[in-house]
Amino acid sequence: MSGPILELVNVTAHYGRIQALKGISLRAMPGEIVTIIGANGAGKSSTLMTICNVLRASSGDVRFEGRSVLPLSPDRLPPMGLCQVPEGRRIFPRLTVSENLDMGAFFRKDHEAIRRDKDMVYDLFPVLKERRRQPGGTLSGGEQQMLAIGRALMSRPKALLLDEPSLGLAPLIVKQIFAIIKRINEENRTTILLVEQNANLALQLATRGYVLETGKVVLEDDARALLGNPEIRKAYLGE
Amino acid sequence: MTPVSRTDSARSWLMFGLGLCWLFVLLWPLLGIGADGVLSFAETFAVWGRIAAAALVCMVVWRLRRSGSLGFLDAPAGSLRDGMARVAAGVPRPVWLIALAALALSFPLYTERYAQDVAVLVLVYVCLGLGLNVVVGLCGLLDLGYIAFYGVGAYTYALLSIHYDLSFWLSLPIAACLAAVAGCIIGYPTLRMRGDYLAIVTLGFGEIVRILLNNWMSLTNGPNGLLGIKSPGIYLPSLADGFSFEHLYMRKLEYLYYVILVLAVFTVIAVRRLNFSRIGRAWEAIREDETAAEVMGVNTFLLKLLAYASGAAFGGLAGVFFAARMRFVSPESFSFMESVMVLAMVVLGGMGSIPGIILGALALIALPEAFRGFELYRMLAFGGAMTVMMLIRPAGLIPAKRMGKRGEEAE
Amino acid sequence: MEIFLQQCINGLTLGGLYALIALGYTMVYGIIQLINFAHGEFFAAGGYVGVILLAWMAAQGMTQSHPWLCMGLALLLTMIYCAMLAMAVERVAYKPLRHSSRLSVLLSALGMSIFLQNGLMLTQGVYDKAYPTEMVSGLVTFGGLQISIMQILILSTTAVLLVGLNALVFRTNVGKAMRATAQDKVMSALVGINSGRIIALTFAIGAGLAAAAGIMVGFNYGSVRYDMGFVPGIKAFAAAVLGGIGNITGAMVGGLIIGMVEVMAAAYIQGGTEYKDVFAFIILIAVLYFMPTGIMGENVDDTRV
Amino acid sequence: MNRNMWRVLMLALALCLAATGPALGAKLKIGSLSPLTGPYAADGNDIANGVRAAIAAIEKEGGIPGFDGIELMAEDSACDPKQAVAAANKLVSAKVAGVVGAYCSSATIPASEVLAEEDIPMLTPASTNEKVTERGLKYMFRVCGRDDDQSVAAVTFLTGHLKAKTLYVVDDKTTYSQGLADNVEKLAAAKGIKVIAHDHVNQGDKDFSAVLTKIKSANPDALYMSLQNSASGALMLIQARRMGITAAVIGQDAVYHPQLMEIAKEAAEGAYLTFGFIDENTEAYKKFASAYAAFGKPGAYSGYAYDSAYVLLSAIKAAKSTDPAKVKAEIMKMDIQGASKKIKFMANGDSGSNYIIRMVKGGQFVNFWDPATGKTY
Repeated sequence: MSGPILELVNVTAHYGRIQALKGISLRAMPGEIVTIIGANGAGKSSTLMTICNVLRASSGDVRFEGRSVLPLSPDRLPPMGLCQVPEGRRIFPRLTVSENLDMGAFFRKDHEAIRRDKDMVYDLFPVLKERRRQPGGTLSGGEQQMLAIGRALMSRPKALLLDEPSLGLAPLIVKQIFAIIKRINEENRTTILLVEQNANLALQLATRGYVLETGKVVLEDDARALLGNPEIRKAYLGE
Repeated sequence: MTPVSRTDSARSWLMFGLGLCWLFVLLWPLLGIGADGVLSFAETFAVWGRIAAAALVCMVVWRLRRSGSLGFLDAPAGSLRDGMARVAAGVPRPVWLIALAALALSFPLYTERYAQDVAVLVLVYVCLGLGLNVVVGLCGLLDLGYIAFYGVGAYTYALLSIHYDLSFWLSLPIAACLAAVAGCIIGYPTLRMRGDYLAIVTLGFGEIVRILLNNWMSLTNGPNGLLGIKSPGIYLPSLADGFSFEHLYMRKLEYLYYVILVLAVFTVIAVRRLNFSRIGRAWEAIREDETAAEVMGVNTFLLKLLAYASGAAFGGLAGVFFAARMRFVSPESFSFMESVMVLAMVVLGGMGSIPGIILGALALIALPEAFRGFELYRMLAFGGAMTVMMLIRPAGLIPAKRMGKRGEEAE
Repeated sequence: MEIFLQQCINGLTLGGLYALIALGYTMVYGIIQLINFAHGEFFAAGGYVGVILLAWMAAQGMTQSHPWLCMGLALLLTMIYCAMLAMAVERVAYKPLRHSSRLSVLLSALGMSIFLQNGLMLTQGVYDKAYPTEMVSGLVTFGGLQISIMQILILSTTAVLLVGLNALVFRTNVGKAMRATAQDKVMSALVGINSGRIIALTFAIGAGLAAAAGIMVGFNYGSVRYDMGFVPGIKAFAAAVLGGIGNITGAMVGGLIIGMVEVMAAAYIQGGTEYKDVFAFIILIAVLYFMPTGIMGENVDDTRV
Repeated sequence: MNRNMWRVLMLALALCLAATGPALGAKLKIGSLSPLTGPYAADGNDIANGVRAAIAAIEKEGGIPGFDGIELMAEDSACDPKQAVAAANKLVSAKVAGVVGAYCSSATIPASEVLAEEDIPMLTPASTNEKVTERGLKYMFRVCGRDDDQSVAAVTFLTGHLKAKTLYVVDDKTTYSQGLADNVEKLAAAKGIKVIAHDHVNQGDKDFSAVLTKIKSANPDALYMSLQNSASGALMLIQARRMGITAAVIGQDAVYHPQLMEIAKEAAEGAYLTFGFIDENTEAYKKFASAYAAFGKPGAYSGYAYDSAYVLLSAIKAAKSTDPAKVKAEIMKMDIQGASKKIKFMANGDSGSNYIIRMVKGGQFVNFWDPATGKTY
């Protein structure tokens, strides 16, 4: 496939009267890891929520594999291969780990393949296998993040949107999770759109990056170039 | 209105058709199978046909609006509405109030008993609605047993009047206090509960009070009710022999109308003042976020209790008047359905909004009366109207300006 | 002792019926936090449709030849009917208000309750409708205990339905999706669950169970009436809250407790029959005072009015 | 019956629409108050239909001179004091010449106070509570019997025919049903019958198993069942018989309704009820039966409602005026055989009671025992 797998064209969105997104345009090519960085309240999570139609875009267009997804309801997207791990992970707290994973594959009917995918996820995160009968709410933060990613993988996504996977986790676990994200990307050629506050880590992982400020894209470049950009280093990398 | 795609239109017509078929399936067993097991379609088709025709008209209008074909109507209608709003805004507030007061005061002069009676009932429910509004609208505590306080007030006056011949006016503060105490008793154990657990416990208390009224024979005379309650009395200056005062019972409906009008105005003013006081703001803080309010130093325990007590007191006042007006009380008047109706007024009118609640009371009392013409269809029309009103104006007829985002689930 | 056991059976029958109705409340509450006031009406509608279907079958002469088949068929069709009714009510009166305040939906539900109740009255008349109780009659005697066949039938049907519901909710993917939707609607949409459909299904299942209760009440007590949904509705709601609203096992336990308390209070406390509802509510209040989220309630988050 | 009901409703609606249409000439307006909705709608509709039947009968006899017909305002009292008062006020505003109603004593009493303020005659076909006529209201009449008389009939039957030694009393806590049950308990105790217990159930209950299990273990000779609703009575009978309770069951006039047999079927067989003696062989009853045919089977209060309306209308006819004083004078003069009983009013507005014991036999109510003579029919 030559065109971008995911493309946002001039998307705006509102919370009530407050404009959260003021014309976002971005794209991700198949197999890419794209990161969106920015300060708190810049509109990173809103961008992801708008892609998935949880937050309705006021104008502009969101295209997945060349097709506009705006008229679709959010639950139509995972079957198309667009899946999100939202901020705060949002594990179903009173479903067991295994049931949480089942939910990731809810729309799929190929039971045999689902079982194999589940084993694959358990391979990826052995701790989930140990805890598969435990309610999701009793897991630790890192385990929940793993579960959330594992649940998303159960839908066999072509593009995976990850919102702040490092939030509130110990550095060691963050490193582990980022390694797994890279593995997912490499093994399945899954496109990854990564929203992060930890700009340093994100840019090291990504191929390209976008910088968001107050609902607008202010900079777009190769990840390496962004890492070298003095302004970025000053604003987001704490130098 | 943006032009809509053809698929959207086709889809909604499909849904419409499906809905009608669905309705037919629902109607037919009820209308088409006789007690003797004979099947018939005529009646079902008659009823269904009428509903379908009405729905079709609505659907066509709606589709035309969606597609913009009725745009030519929207513009003048919109400008008419704007114009009216401008005129309304142009008239100063005092003029409104005076006009309203004049209308309210002169009401008995140009109306018949029936209208007055309905007006009296509406005003009683205005008092009740405003009292419940303190608990539900301001403090955010869902109370499904509010009518219990109304009952406490009514029985208090009934007993005082029958056994001690105490006057209406003296009974008002006594009943209000007793109702407030009852409010605290009911409020206290529920303070730890939140949300709908609170609702069921208040419902339980409401039922307990009703069952007590129904069974405590020696005090309340049980289901037989209490008879022989006196009307409110006043002393009128009389010039018959010298100058003296004559005691008069106000049994005439006009007088009662004025009494309840005074009570209602008092309630409106009191609730308004509470609303804009420190306490009112603290209540709203509790409603919006109890934990945050507590952290900010609001004594949620005391304030919630106070909300219960003051809400109950207004209910008690209304109850006293109710007993005096009916001159008869029985437990049937204090059933769960009454609680629900009062709550409905508050929600329908717009929680926390005083004019809204007045309108809500008017709607819910006057509608069943207006629908008397439908005879047996009366309550059917009423139930349908209630749902439709909620669908059209989910935030109430006149929503309060200061209501927060609470309850509008962030999805 | 014999009398005690007898009363236990009475309590179990009543409690099982409450539990069936309470399940609908609790499932709907669990998923959209709505106290569905119209739920009692589904129960009443179930009672009516059941007797109507049986009347038709009787006219075909089927009830004589295959009474058990007829009862099963009537039960099934009635459950389907009420499921459809509930879905229609949900679509018309609740779905458009999904993003409004919860009290608005509550009121819409109340309007629907009044509407349905009067709809039943207008189409079916104000008189009670008699059930063909002669289809199941007879007593079974265990020692000194007398249990009517109908009671046994009710207890077993209730048990089957409860077990079936448990299997549905905890074993199947749809059941898991229902629980997922109840816990986080946004997230469940993000994994591809159509929450609208799941909610409609929840209403359908809850109403189906209430319909089953309606038909069994009809058989057990001999008649149905258009306003019969109201009182059991309140009781079942109390049962749902007692067990911990939103919790399916809780609703079953709560229903049984309320049924038992009522019967035992009526049987063993002086003046208990007139105050039996008071005891039921006092138990409810006491339990909630010490366990503010009910017997089996999870910690619901602080969602209020 | 189902479709019949629907037709009745349609007819009612049509009547109502006609009533709101433009008046062609001076029509005589009378009102009826009864619970058309709510738990007592069954009896309430019987009452409204009884009045309609009386109007039809009077109009068939040539109507009332000076009026272009008779118009009925059938108002819903919902058995709720608040709504009953509102409805009464509506009738007052509409200037009705008289009112037939209401059903529940708790609705009749406050409504009658409203009507009394405007001197509108009120005839109750169903409120048997003593207080209804004992408040000194000038224009309050009662066509049905009184609770105290009914309890006497029941107790006389207990001692005179059943020779009961022990009695169990159950009521469902309404003004009417409890008042009656209390009277029975008192009288029975005075007559030397041992009252084992007096239990109460709640209105709208369907499950009586708890109280019935108690009754079964107490094993009384007789069970006095004072319920407000015939369907509740049927439910209690079914459950009692299913449990194997063999005590004689005595009900009262609120349980008296064809519904009792429809629902309870063979469980109702042999149940006794106190009810006003209705002579179905009189001319008046036949007239009533033919006028009522359009409304289905007469209910317990259909006859009383018919008589009430018939008395009111004939008094207006005789007085040639709707002036309340003249109408009252005519009503007091009246001494006729009505459909339900012989009607002759006493000074306080009561018209006497003629309670007898009827029994369910072969799915029908039959006259069984007369307390006045102590003889079976």
